[in-house]
Amino acid sequence: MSIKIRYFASLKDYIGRSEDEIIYNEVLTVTEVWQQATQNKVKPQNTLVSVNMDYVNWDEPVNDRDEVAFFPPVTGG
Amino acid sequence: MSIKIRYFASLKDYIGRSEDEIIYNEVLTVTEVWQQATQNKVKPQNTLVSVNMDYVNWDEPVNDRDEVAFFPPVTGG
Amino acid sequence: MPVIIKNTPFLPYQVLQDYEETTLGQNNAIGACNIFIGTMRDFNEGDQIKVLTLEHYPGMTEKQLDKIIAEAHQQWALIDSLIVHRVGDLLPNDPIVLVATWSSHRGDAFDACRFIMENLKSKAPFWKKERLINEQERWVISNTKGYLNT
Amino acid sequence: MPVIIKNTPFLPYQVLQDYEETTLGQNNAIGACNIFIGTMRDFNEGDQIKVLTLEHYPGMTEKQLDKIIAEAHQQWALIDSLIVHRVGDLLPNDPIVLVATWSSHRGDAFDACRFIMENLKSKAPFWKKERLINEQERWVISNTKGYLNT
Repeated sequence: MSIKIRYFASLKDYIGRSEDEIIYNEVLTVTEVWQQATQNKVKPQNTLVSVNMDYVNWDEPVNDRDEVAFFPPVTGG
Repeated sequence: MSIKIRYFASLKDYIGRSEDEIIYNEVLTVTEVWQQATQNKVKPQNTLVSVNMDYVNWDEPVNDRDEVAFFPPVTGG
Repeated sequence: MPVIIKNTPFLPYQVLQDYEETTLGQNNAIGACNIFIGTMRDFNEGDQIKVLTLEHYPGMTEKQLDKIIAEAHQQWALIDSLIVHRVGDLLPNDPIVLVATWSSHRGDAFDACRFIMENLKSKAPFWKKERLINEQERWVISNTKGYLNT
Repeated sequence: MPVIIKNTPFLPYQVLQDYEETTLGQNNAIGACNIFIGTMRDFNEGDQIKVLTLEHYPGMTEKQLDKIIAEAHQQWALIDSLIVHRVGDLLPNDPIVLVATWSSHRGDAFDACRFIMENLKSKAPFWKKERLINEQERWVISNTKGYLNT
């Protein structure tokens, strides 16, 4: 299972990079993807997550070739 | 006392003219102005009235040189 | 906070651009603008409309609109506002009314623009007469309700 | 119902005029149009802002905006709608966002435009970074509340 991970805005600064990729044998939840990709970094409050560009909850399972993104509350408009 | 009366839109068609003037010795209410100026024509439902370009109630007294206007519900915008 | 009654056609976007360039200027406190444009439809109550004639009460119309604008500026944090309203003979697609509100934050601009339009619709002395394609004429009896869910 | 993300400045009134002329055309069923324009203020949280940088998530931003527009068209009787949003570096007074809704009656245009803006503000993945006059940079933490009285 190959999972692409992206970080945006202040979360990109916090993690220090904009992308990760992790290869894994079992199905992970979004929370586990965060832990693996960031090496258990503390997750900032209010962090949002999407899978394939749709908002999801933190217990959502992630499938092979999914794109997972982590970002702070949006501030557009 | 000289009172100028104006009719607008469908009320102008109903009365058959756009203006009236009545000369009177005592203070009249708006309702009495209607009765005098129109010779007691039936007042169409929902007719609105203004004195000096402000909306008023039908028991409002009318003073010398006031401008009284009668018109149907407004339909602008 | 100008109130303009026009008896000739106007182009809303041109009016807004000119107003912002010449009168509002570069006001960097403005973060939000809400605009309403009402245009003439060619159908009403199942009939095709050829011409719409707008009558008003010169003097009272301006007085009532000034009052509505003043109330809006009291109730919300507005930087400026503008009303333009047509009178006379209009053809389908012609702009009838333009209301614009400028503020720092969107809530004020949205709520004030809506307030001005709803009050204009119920208090400003304008009356519409429709001429149908068979040349029959009729006065519009009343405006439709503005707030959908109240 | 176009959704346009632009990385260069745009002129809202020019965009609207072009869109109405080339795409909407002379649609005589349109009786109401509500427009919201958000522009960059030069002050935020007491500090003067020199440059505002807007980041987004290409693909997800469009997907979320399309979803918001689809919901609006389901909920209200809209004839058309349009969203334009800037990304990249903006200067004070630059337009950030334009939302327009067209309908036969005003209630639909007003409510749908407001709905689109509030949802855009809370769901569309855009992020603002401010550069102050002392060159300090900071991310905007959260958007202000939209509905004032709820």
